[in-house]
Formats: sequence, C-alpha cells, structure tokens
Amino acid sequence: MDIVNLTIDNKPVVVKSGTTILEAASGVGMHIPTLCHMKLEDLNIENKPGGCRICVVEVEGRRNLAPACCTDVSEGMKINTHSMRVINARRTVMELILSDHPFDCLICAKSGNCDLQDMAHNLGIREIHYKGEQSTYREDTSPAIIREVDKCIMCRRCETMCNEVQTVGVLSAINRGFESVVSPAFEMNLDHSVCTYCGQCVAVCPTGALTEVDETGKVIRALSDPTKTVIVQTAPAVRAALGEEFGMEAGSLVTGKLVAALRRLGFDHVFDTDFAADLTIMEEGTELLNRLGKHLAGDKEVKLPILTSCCPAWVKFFEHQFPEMKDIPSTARSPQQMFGAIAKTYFADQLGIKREDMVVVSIMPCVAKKYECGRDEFKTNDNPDVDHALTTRELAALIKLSNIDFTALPNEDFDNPLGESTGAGVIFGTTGGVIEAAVRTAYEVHTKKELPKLDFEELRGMEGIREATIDFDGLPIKIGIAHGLGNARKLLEDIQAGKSEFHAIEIMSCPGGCIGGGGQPYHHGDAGILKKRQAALYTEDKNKTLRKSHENPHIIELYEKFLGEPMSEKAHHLLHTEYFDRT
Amino acid sequence: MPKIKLAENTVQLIKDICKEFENKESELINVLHQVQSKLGYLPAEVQEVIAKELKTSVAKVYGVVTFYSFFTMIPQGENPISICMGTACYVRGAEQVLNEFKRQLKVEVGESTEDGKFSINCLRCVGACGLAPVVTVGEKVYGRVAPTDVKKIIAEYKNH
Amino acid sequence: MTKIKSLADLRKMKEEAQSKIKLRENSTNPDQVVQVKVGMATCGIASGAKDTMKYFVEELEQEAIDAVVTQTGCMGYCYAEPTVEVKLPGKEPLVYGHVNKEKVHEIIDKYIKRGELVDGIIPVSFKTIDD
Amino acid sequence: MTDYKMHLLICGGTGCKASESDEIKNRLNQLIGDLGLADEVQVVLTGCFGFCEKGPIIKVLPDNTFYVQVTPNDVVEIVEEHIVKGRPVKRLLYTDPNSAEQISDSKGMDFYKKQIRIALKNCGFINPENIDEYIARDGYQALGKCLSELTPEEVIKEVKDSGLRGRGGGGFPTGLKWEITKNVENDQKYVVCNADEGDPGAFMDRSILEGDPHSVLEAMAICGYCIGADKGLVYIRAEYPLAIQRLKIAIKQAEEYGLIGDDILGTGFNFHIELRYGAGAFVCGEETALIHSMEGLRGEPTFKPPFPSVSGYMGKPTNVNNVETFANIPVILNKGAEWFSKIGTEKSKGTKVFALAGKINNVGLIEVPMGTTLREVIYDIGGGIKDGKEFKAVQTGGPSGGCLTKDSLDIPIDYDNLLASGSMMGSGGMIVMDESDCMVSIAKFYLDFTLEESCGKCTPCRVGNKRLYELLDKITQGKGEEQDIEKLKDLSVVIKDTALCGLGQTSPNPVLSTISNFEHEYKAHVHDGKCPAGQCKSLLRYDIVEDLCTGCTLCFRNCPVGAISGERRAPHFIDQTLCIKCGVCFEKCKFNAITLT
Repeated sequence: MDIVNLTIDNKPVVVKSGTTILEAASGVGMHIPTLCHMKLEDLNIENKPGGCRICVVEVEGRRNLAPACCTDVSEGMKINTHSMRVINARRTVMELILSDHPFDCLICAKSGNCDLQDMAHNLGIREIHYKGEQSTYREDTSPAIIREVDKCIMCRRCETMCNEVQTVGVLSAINRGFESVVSPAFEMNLDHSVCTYCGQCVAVCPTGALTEVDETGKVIRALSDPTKTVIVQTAPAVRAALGEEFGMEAGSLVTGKLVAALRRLGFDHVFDTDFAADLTIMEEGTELLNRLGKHLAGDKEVKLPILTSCCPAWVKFFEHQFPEMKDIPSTARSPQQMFGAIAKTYFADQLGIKREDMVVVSIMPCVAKKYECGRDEFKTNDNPDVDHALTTRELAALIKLSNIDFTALPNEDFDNPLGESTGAGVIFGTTGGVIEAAVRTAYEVHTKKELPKLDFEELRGMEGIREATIDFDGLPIKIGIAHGLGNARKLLEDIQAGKSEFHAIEIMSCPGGCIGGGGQPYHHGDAGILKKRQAALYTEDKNKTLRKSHENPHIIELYEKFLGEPMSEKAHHLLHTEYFDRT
Repeated sequence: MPKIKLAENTVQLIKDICKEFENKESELINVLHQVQSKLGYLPAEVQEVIAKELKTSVAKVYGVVTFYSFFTMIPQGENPISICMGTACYVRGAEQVLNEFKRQLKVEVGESTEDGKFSINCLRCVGACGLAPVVTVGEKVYGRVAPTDVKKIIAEYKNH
Repeated sequence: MTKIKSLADLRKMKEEAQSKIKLRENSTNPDQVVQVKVGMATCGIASGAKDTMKYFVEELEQEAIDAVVTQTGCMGYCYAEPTVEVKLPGKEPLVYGHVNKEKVHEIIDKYIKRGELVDGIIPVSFKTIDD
Repeated sequence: MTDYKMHLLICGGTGCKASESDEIKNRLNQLIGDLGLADEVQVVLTGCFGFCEKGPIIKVLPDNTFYVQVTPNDVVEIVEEHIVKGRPVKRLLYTDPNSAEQISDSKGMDFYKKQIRIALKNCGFINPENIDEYIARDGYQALGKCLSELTPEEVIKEVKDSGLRGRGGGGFPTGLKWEITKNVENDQKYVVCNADEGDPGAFMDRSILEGDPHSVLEAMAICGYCIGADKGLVYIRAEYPLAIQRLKIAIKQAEEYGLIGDDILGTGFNFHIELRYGAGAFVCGEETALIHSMEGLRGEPTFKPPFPSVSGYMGKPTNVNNVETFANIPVILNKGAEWFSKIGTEKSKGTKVFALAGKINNVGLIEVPMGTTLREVIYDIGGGIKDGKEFKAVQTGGPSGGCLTKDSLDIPIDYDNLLASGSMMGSGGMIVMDESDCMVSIAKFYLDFTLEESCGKCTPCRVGNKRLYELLDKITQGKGEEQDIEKLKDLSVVIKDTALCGLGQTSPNPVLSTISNFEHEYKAHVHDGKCPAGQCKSLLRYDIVEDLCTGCTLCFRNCPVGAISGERRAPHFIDQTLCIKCGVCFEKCKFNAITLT
C-alpha cells in the first residue's frame, strides 16, 4: 500500500493512498463539517455525491476549493481546512441552503435532532444575505412516512438508501436546477408507490423532509380515556436504543427503565413483543419442520426455502417485486401482529372485556409497523389487532412530554402473561437473530435432543449476506441471512436463477436488522452505534435464564389453554396470514 | 393526473422498441427518444411500461424524463411553435416575439391551446443564427420574425 | 461496394477519384458539365436551400443544360443563405448568396448560359490548407 | 455567350453599401454606357469582401486590381484611366502598412483573407453524403498512414508536437489527453466525440458534422488506434437531425469501404462507431455528465478525479474530444505537426472556428488563426456592426464566458488572452452587441440560461445561481439597492470557488465581466433608476407632451391596456400605473408628442 505525505492546517499527516481529505483530517482529529456525505462503515453504505459543498477546503495550488469528502489526498498536498476563504465559502453555501429552506425550525419534527440545524449553528449563521424564492411542494402523508419536500436539501441520502441499498426504487431526483428535488415517479404519493415503508430514508434524512407519522397524540388520547384498557408491547430492538434519546451511551440496555416509563405513562399492562417473538418461533419453526419433513419425504409440491416474515417492509417488498414467490415466505404473522391477535382474544377474554374496549399500542424501532397494523387482514370488524405503533423516537418524545426523568427510573419487570420472554425472543432485534432463535427450537423439536451450545456465532455478524450450514444431528440445514433489501434481492435472484439452495432464510429490511430500523434514534451516519445496539441484545440474551422459545412457560400455557398446538386451526386463524400480488 | 389506458398495440410498440435495444437499462435515453418519436410524448403509463421492460424503477425513468428538456409528458399541439432563445436570437428580440405568441395564444411556455392547435416551446439555438430571431412551426422555419409577424404566422395555421 | 484492403488501395482510389473530378472540372471542352453545389446545412435549409436546389434541377433540365447539381455543407455565409457555388467548365468556381427562385433563374440565364456575372457574388475571403 | 473583356466587382456588403457603393455602381454603368463599352465591361455587385474598414472596394478583373476607399467622385478617373487607357489609378490602390508599398495585383495578396480553413476545409466543398469526394481530398489518408506506417506513440507525438488544444472550451492539450488514456491499462477503452454543442449561438460542430462528417470519423479511428480502443461513440444533440442523418450515412459508407469496422485496411485494427443522442441538457457538454447520459442516467456531473481517461463510459478508460478538435486531426497528420504549429500563437496553435452572431453584418461561420484580433474578426470579416450602430461588447465563451469591450478589440485571440481578459474561448460563439443592448439584461439572460440548465446537484449552482438571477432581475426592475452590486460580486466569487463542475464554476462569469466592464451601467440602474440602453422596460417612462398632442386619439386607440385617456382634439394622458411600456403609442404618434425617458 502506497503511503502519502501531506499537511493539513500545517500539521504533517501520513495516510494510505486512496484516502480522502475528509478521512485524513478526521484521522488526526480535525472534523471537517459535512452534510450530504454519509458513510456507514462495514455496512457498505456510502452517499458521496459531493453536492452540498459544505466540506470544501483550500488545497494549495488549486484554482477552486476542493470538496474534502470526495477528493483523494496526493503526495505533498497542502490543505487548509479553515482559511478565511474556506469559512466564507462554507458560510455562504450554508446561507444558500437555508435561503431555500422553510424557517419553521421551532415546530419541525426534526428540531433538536437536525443535521442542518446543527450545521447552521456550528457555522455561526446569524443572517441570510441572499433571500429569494423558496421551493414549495405538496406535503405527502402516507400510513407511515411524511414527506415535507420543502425541507429537502438534495443531499441524496434517501435516494441512495432507496435505490442502492434497498433497491426499492421509489425515490429519484427529478427535474433539474432549482426545481430539482427527490420524489417518487410522477410526484405521486408514497402510498401509491411501491414504497415498503422500511424508513431507511427517514433514518438518514439530515433535515425534516422525511419523518415518521406522529401518533403520540392518539396514544395520549387513548391513555386518558377511562373506558379503554390500554396495553403496550415493546419490540426487542427498542430496549437497546431508547437510552440514546436521553443522553445514554449507545448500546445501553434500558429494559427495566423502559417498563417503568411505560407504566408511569399510564399503560394498564406493560407487555413485551418478545413474548410474541417466542410465539412466532413456535409457529414458524413448526412450519419449517413441516415443510422440511415433506421435502425430505420427496414431496415435490412443497417449496423451500422458507423465508421469515416478521418484517413488514420485507413483506411489502416481495409483494411488489417478487409476487411469483409469495408462497415461499412463512405464513406466520409478525410478532407485533401475533401479539395484537392474542391480546384482543386470549387476554381480553381473561380480563373479560370486549376487543373494542382494548387499545393495543406497540413501541417499535420501525416505521413500517405503522403501515402493518393498518393492513385489512389484521382487523376484526374493522377493529385492528394493534391500534397504534409508535417508534422508539416517538416514545422518547412521549416520556419527555410526561416529565419523566428517564435516567433516574428504577428497573421494573414486564407484566404477565404476555410479558414473559426468552433470550430467543430478544435477539429478534438484530440481523441473524430470528433464524438463530428458530434454529434453537427447531433443532430440539426435530432431534428431540438438547442443544449443546446455544450461541450460533456462524449466524451472527454484520455481513450483508451470510450463509451457514447447521448440523441437525446428521441433517445439514442450509441457512441464509440477508439484511437490507438490496441484499435480499440478490439472495432471491440467486434462488430464482437456481444458483443457491437454502432450507431457511432470514430477511430483515433494515441494515443491521431492527436495531437499525427507521424508527430508532438517529445514528447520524455512525455505524458503530448499530454495532453497540447489536451487542446489547446478545448480552440480554446471554443473561436470560430461558433462551429457547419453546421453554417459555407462558407460551406453553397459551397453547395448553387456548391455541392447542402450533399450526392448529385456531393458531392458523389468529397467527398466520396471506400475501398479495401488488404489481 | 388522468389515467390513460394504453392500447394493446401501443404497449407492444414500446416493448418492441425496448427489445431493439436489448432491454438494456443503459439504453434508456435511446428508448425514450424512439418512443417519443412514435407517440409524440411520454405519458406516465408509457414510462411505466418502459421501466418494466428495462427492469428499472419508474422513478428513475421519470427522473431521466424530467431531466432532459427534449422529453415531454404533455402532448404537443397540432402545430408546435418553437421560439429560439439562443443568444443571437435573444439580442435580436426573441423575447418580444415569445411574449407576443404567449399573448396571442393565451398559453404559457410548455402548454397547448385549449383547442389543441398550438403549443409553445423555447429552444436553445437551432443554428440558424443568421436569420435571428427564429421561430419554427413544425418543420417550417421562420426567420427574422418581428412581434408584428406573429399574428400572420398564427393565422397561417388557424384554419388547418 | 468493395472494401478497401490496404493503404496502397486507398491511395489508388484517391487518385482515381481526383482524376475523375479533375476531368470534370478542368476541361475546356464546352460540352463538359456545369457544376452547381448548394449549401445544405441546417441554416441553408432553413432559408430555403431545398427549394433552391429543386429550382436548379428543374430549370437546368428544362433548358437542357448538362449540369450536375449536388449538395454540400455550410460555406459559412449564414447572412447570405441560401448560398450556391457555380462552376463553369474551365473557370474558377463562384459563390452566390441569397439565391432564391428569381436568382436561380438569373444565374442560369446570365451566368451559366451567357457567362455574364450576376450581382451577389461572395468573394473568397479565406485561405485553404493548400494555399 | 457574351464575352466581357473586363469585370468590375463592387463590394455590396452592408458596410460598403453604407458608403455609397450603389451610387458608385450607377455612375460606373452610366459612364460605361456613355462610352459605348457596355458590351465589353460588366459591373457586378458582390457580397462582402471582408475588408470593410477600407470600403468601398472595387476589384477589377482580369488584372485583379484592388481599389480601396473608392468614392463616387473617383468613378470618372477609374473609367478614363483604368478602363479606357489600361492604367491603374495609383492613389486608390491599397498600401501595405508594413512595407508601405502599394499593391496593385490582388492575386497573391491575400491580406484580406484573414481566414484559414482547416477544420472547415471540406465544408462547402464536398458533398458530405459522398465518401468518394472526401477520399479525393485526402480523406482517410491520415488513418491509412497511421495504421500502416506509424506506431501509436508516433501518432501521439505528432499530435502533441502540433500543439493542438481541445476546442470544446477548456483547451486541454489533445495529445497529452490521448497519451494519458493510452497509458491506463484496460482491456476495453472508448473514444467519445462530444457533439453536444450547447452554447447558444455556437454552431460550428453542427456545421462540421453536416458538411464533413468523415473527418470526425477518421479522427476518432486514429484516436482509437492511439489509445487502444476499438469502439467510438458520438454523443450528439437530438436537435441536430441533419447532422445525425449525415453521420449515419457517413458511418455506413465508411463501413462499406472497410474504413471503419474490423481489420481496417488489412492492418488488423478494429474500430466501430455508434451514435448516442443527447436530449436537451447543456450540462451534458461536461464530460462526466455526458458519460452518465450515454449510460442512460440523468446527466449529472461527478467530481473529477477520477477523470474519464481512467474511469469513463461504463467505468472504462474513455477519451473525450469535441468535434472541432477531431476535425483538425487528419489535417495535422497529413500536413505535419510543424506546418500546423506555425499557425497561431505561442501557446495556442492552429485556427479556431467562430460563429459570428448578434448585431453584426456578416453573421456566419469563420475560421481564423489563433492570435487574430477581435477587431479583425468583427470589422474585417464580420463586416462591422449592423445598422451603423456603435460597437458595445462582444460576448465570447457562451454562458461560461464574459463580455469584452472596445478596450479588448486589439487583443490577439487565444485561450490565455481571453481568460486573462475575463472571458474564455468556450466553443467559439461570438455574439456582438451594440449600444442598444443593456449589459445587466445580458447578464440576466445568461443566468437565466444557466439556471435552467443547471443539473441541480450542487448547492452553489442550484441555489446560488437562482439568487444571482433574482438580484439581477431586481436591478433590471429598478428595485436594486445599494449593496446589491457588492452582493452579486461576493456571491459570484463563492459560486466559482465551490461549484461542482465547469458549468457552475463559470456561470457567474457573465455577471463578473459585465460588472467589471460596465459597472456604471449597473449603477445607473440602481442609483438613477435608468437603463442607459433603454432596454429595461420597468425603467422606461412614456409621457405625452401636452403642447404637441393634437388629440388625434391614435395612441388612445392603439394602447393595448387602455392606459391612455383624453378627449378628442384635447391633450391625452398616460396612466403610469396601467402602462405596460409596450411603446406602441410612441411608435404610432405622428406628432412626436410622446417622450420616452
């Protein structure tokens, strides 16, 4: 590897060739401001259009200023990152961006968490010298995502996520010049498009142009309605990220405080989606073994691999893009929906209330869950199994709104019966977790032997596509894992082309799985945060006494008292679903 | 946007054009040129077919269509009027000519008259700078056009 | 058409083409043909060069004058389009500007038939690479 | 056949006409008739000789006597001396300023031939749809020579030695560009011809493709041989249907002759050429944008490096040159680098084609050696300013260039001089402006152009140019404020410094150059609310002079917005709040009763 010597702000720096000025500067602790640039190390995600021009620096001997994010260093380069010329240019560029941006910071969903706002502050912008026409667009509200395109600064991060990472292809830059903006085709609303609501555009938007639909108001109203029993479920990935919203270190596990906060918010019962995750394993694992058994018996009708179906964005993705494969994924509903279905039947019966008098709220790392709970097949008499899905961020807002000092809360436990869970349920929140949980149960059910070791390291990690073969006591089971829809597409196309064969595949839409969901606290381009959240979930799993779904006593009880056995008719009715061709 | 149902043979025509270019995504602009030359414009439904044939997203197709001024999603008038706005024409008064067309036809640039007879567009230099300012109606080129000629030019096509 | 297989072939071909043209251009034989080249670039066509060419072909035919009418590219005189180069056998070619129907008639009648010059000649104001 | 013994060619160009060439012709004809010489001497009116400052001009054939600055009073002497006695009138002959000698025979004196046609060598000479005519004029000889007798290194050396620089605007040395692409190792490379001529007012590339398409194809094949590419692509504007048609014919003919295709001239060299179409985006003249457009994407530029020579079309090394650059190549290889490098200035070799347009008499395409002055181009070739008006400025370099004034008329034109005087070569558009052109409006016109053609990718170009435009618009509307001129300058500097591609980096040039050369005009708009050129409508005011108005009602009847009122036979009035300053009243009034201030 070639070595390059250069100076940055008169400091000698030695880096590998091929390093950008931005990277070289950051290596010696100089943080050149960036806005459009975003790089998620290890996830193979980079947005580098070189468009915002905030990161310009002065390179001796060059006529123009150079963008640090996409200029490679060269031998003997002399760089000045904050000369008068640079600062003037940077501030002017920022003023230009702001001159075409609405001034409604005070009431913007992104206020306080906005890259653009921070940058304006850091650059000390006090006045905008160049005023003029501002672009105005129609606001687009979908079941999960709101687009306020007036606030778009053309950083193109969402476009990169939607096209290169997720290969969904809903968003593209359209028009040109001052009229250019990122939009779906024909400027149609998202809900008319093939959008999966994965929310990765929301996760990376540096302004308030893309945000989740805010449902905190509805939840507050439900909580204050004395005629309603309001119960809440929280997804596994939430507990590994919520703390960040309160200034805690990324990767802090806040399960106990989370329960305490929800209780103080006034929820009548605080439950855990992890319980439903265990239930999912019972159904999906059984379905896998059924299909596998038939396959091994030579049944040509049965289709393998079985694909997981917990992720609503993934479900919508294949309904739009691979409708011919819609009979391959497991018919098991997602944990959120299994929870809702059980809550409004089994648990409502226990309480002796009608389903109409129960409100089920879910706390999710996800924006697609908002869309999922509104799907018609998850309603009975027009009453949805899950009434409102809040993102991790919305929950944080609700906690702040209710004057709760989150960091000072004690650790509390979930309520029963829908609050008990195993380690298998916890790891649903990370890529590889669902399939690992399934393997733990399927192995023991199939082989009738106890697993010698529960940690399947071969299924873990951050690689976009992973493969492993697990030995089911002499029967090699081929497992595939993909996170990020682009990776999922690759895997599916390989299967279609007959290039690869798997027995079971786990697919999660978001890079990293649910820990990197579109509803999580903003990572601001720091992939390290995702890794810390992932590690936290594995820690929680490790600390649990029960780590296999089929050992969850309340799950056993649920089958005994209510469902009968996995894949029973009742289970089928409540816990399974069907998919639609959406082309 | 009103939905149009494309005729079966129109869909086939588009498919054939895509096939001519081996359904390659990189041939998108060539495909759009061909289709527009056949259909006159590129409505949303047409772009959807193209996207499907070239295995790309319709947003990308739309992004390309809206980037290049040559492509249009609006059907042109029977007599498309183009006013050259190249510098040579500009300094010789093309703007006044354009304004006169807009005033007479009561449409803006890029629009068609209600009866569909005329549409106005601006061009960047047709290379007939010696005749500036230049206006084209369909294939016909009018040189040294003064605002006072506008009425006459329109009248030539009024009763067609 | 046969392919040219080598540089020597290409050179031979050039000579053939040149001598063919020379024969046509430099002969003093009055029976030799008149050559008319019409500038047919976009600006020429926009100014009516297609019609000009048509008039030449029709009228020369009517007058039974042995002539070759061809198209050529832009001569550079946009202000004087359509432009036409007329070459009488044994004479230097002349370029005429603003050649409309009347001018075609005048050029044929006076210059081609009688050798009289006609108003509107555009003097050569450039050197070529061979000068 | 009428056999005249003598022809008198009188320049009938606009400039000479203004100096009574018609009168001269009439007097000549009368005198010749009186002398009974009408059957022997013919007087002919010609187009412009391109020597206007010495007009009117008379050239006598067959002796090629060249008279300058002839007046009607000289006619008698010319007839009596020259025609009757065969003695040239010495005092009317042209005196060479260098040798101080009078020159009588214009044959061999081509001082008025300011042009040399290299890139345009075949335009207007050959039938572009007939490959034989191209071959007869040395066509494909250069390619044959390169393939059969020279190594790629030798060809590149020749191109480098010629000093040829890119004619598309930037002026990068062509040979060096070829060498860089040659030295990048890859199994697949491409030659791209940039025929996306987008500068408004520039049409030389179109003319070359329409008039001499083979020269470009031949040069592309030569380039392919040098850099190791077997595929060429011509990216051409869809607005040029005729050029496209001629290119297609040329490619087909060259393929039939085996001059393009596999195993060219039996040398084993393969080269194929395809066409790609632009779709109306000026920014696609920028090479990275052009390449994206060829790949079926939005024509957005990307940051360089990597340059196309390393990673271009489909990620492969790609050499991009424009049409005029390519058209020079066969001539350079046929005539030699030494011959070529003798033409032009020290750093800019050869010729440049310019498209003359605007307020100039001889609008057209010219090709002059580098180093020719603007004065020679505008007055000696262009025939001076139209309608006898005053020269004000000439805009070169299109939307990326600037406006040059009287002070720059004697600067020898080359890449570096134009850059130093605040403009640029660009692709060679030259728009001449006269006193009636408002320079603030001209700057606004160009900004409007860049605004519409900006791809929108980077902030300075997307938003910055919009703000520049708005400031200019404000000034032309008479709403300019004291600090606006400074703001324009400050913002222009930042846009130049920070924009992503050449389009944005040069877009403020028209603003900066007009401010630096015509600041007084900006100030007149801002401080006095006046447009000195009388072009900015909002700053005009029409009034009716009571004493002169007869109350004929003509203005009242013609006003399109009903802004004029008054009784018949009584003075009329203009309601300034309604007036749209169309000027109809001013034109119609027969009594000069309407004033324009």
